[in-house]
Amino acid sequence: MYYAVTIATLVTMALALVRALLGPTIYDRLLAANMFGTKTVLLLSVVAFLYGRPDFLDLALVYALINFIGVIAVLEFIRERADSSDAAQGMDE
Amino acid sequence: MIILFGIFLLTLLVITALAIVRSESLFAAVILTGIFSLLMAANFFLLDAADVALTEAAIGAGISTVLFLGALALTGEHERGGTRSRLLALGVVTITTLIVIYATFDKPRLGDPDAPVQQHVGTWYLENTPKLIDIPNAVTAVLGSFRGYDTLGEVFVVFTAGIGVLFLLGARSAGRPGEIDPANVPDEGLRHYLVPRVVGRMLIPFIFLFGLYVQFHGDYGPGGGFQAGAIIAAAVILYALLEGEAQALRALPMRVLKWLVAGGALLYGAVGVAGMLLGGNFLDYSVLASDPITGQHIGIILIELGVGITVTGVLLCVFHAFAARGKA
Amino acid sequence: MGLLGLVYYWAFAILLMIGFYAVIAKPNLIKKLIGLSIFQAAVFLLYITMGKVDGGTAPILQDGVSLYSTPLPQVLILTAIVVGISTTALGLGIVVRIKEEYGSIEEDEIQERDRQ
Amino acid sequence: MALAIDILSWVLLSLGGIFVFIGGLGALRMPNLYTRMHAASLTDTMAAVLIIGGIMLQAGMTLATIKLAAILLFLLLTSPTASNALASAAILAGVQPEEGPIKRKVISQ
Repeated sequence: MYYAVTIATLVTMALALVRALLGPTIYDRLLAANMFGTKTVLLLSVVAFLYGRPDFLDLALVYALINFIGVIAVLEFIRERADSSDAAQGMDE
Repeated sequence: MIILFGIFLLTLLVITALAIVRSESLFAAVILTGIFSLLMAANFFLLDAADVALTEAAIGAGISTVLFLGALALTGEHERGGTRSRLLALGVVTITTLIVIYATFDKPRLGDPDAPVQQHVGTWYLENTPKLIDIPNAVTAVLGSFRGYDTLGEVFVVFTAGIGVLFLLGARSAGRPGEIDPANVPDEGLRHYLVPRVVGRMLIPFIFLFGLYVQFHGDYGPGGGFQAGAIIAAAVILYALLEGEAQALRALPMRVLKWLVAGGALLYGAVGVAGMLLGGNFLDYSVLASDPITGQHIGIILIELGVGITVTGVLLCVFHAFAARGKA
Repeated sequence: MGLLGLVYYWAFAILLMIGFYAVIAKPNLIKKLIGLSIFQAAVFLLYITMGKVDGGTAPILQDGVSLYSTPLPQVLILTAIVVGISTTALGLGIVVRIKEEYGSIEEDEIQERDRQ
Repeated sequence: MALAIDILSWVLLSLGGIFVFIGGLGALRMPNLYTRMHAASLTDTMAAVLIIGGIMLQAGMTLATIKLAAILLFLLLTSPTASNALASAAILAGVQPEEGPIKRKVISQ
C-alpha cells in the first residue's frame, strides 16, 4: 500500500513539474514548486516507513517547517520591486 | 522497486536541469532550482544518505532561494538571451557526455557490495565507531572525530567565504552595511501581510527549537552542526523577511554576527589545542575526559557546536550583506 | 540489475554536462553560477550513488541491522553542500560588484567595455 | 482490532493517494493561476491529513507518531500560508483574477 501512495505522489510530482515548465507566469511555477514541497514531505514520510527507519522523519519535518520561506521570500521580493517602481509591473515573461 | 522510483526521480531531475538552463527569465530559473533541490534531497534519501538529504533540505528550502533572489534584486532578473558559439559548446558537451557514459561501463553497478568504496576505510569506520566513539550515527563520528581535520578545513572555507562576501559588499557603499540606523527605516518587511506574519511569527520558535534538536541530536540521528546552522539561519531570515531587515538587525546586530562567524571557528580550533595541551594530538578528543569515550563525546558535541555557530553566522552575514547593498 | 545499476551514473554524466553547458555557453554571469551549482549537484549525486550498498541502510547504527551504506562519501558531501552554498554566495557577491562597476552582467558586454 | 486498524489505515492511505493525484491533475488542467491555486492548495491539505493519518495508524503509539503529528500540524499551518503569500505576490504583481465564465486560453510563453 505504501508503494501505491508513493507512486501516486511521484506521478503528481511529474504533473507539478509539467506545470512548472509550462508556466506561463512566474507564479504558476512558484505554485508548482510549492506543491512539489508538500509532495516531498509526504513522499519522505512514506518512504521512511517503507525503509523501516521511522527515525528519519526529521527530514520531512524540516521541509514541513521551512519550505514556505521560499514563497515568503518571493512575496518580499515582489513587494520591494513594486515599492521601488511604483508603476504596476504587469506580468512576468 | 525502490530503484525504479529513484530512476523516475532522476528523470525529473534531468528535465528540471534542462529547463533551468533553457529558461530566459532568471527569476524562473531560481524557482526551478528550488524544485531541483527538492528532487535532489529525495534522491539522497532513497540512496540511504539521510544526513546528506537533511543538509540539502536545510540549505535548499529557503536559504539558497533567498540568496539568489537577493542577488537578482541587485542585478536584474532577465537574461539578455543569445548564446555565443552555441554549436561549438553543444558539440563539446555532447562528446564529453558520451565519453563519461562510456566510462561508466567500467564502474561497479549501483549497490555492488564488492565495489572498492565498500572495501577499505568505510568498513573500518563502521566497525570502529561503536568501539572507539560509541555513538550510533557513524556519519557524525567520521565527520567529528575520525576526519576532524577535514571538517576543520571545511569550516575555515565557509568562514573565508563569509569574510569574502563581507569584503566585497561591505566596501564603498554609502551606508555601511549592518550599520544602518534602524530608526530611519520606517516601513519594510511584510508587516501588512497579516497571514504570513502571524503564522510565521508563531513558527519561528519551533524552527529554533528544531534547529537545536538537530544540533544536539546529531550523535543519535541525522543531524549535526551544518544542518542546524542552516535551519537556525533560516529562522532568523524568516524573521527578517516578515518584520524587516532593521528589526532583525536590532535583535541580532551585525557586530554579534561577526563574533559568531569567528567564534565558531575559534571554538573548533580551541578544542583541538585543548587536546594538545592535555597531552594528546591536535583534535584528539579522547584526552578531554578521564574516560576516552566520554572525551570523544565531549569533543564531538563541542566541535559540532562550533560548526553550527559559524554556519549560522556566515549565512546570516551574507544575507544581510546582500539586503543592505540593495538599500544603500 | 545489469544496466539498470548504471542509470544513476548516466544521470550524473548528463547533469554534469548540462551544468557545464550553462557555464561555457551562457553569457549571463548568474546563469553561469546556476550552471555551476547544477555541476556541483551532479558530483554530489555521483559520490552518494557510489556509497549505496544493496540491502543496506543509512549508516546510523541500530540493533539488528548489520549492513550499512558506507558513511565516508556522505561525510564529504554533507560538508560540501554547505561549502557550496557559501562559495556560491561569494560568487554572487562578485557578480553584484561587477554589475555595479560595469552596469551589466552579460559576459560579452563586460569584455566590450574592457576593450575600450 | 488490529485488522480493523489496518483496513482503516489502508482506506485513508488510498484516499490520500487519490486526493494527491486529483490535486496534481487540477494544477495541470485548470485554466488560470487562481483556479490552479485553488485546486492545488485544497487537495494538498486534505491529502496530507489522510496520508499522514494513515501512516500514524500503522505506526501505533511510538515516537514516530508524535513526529508525524508534528509534521501534520506544521504542514497544516505552512501550506495555506504559502498559498496566501503566493496569491498576495501574484495580485501585487498585477495578475488579475478573471471574472465570468472562463475561456481556455492558448498557453503562450
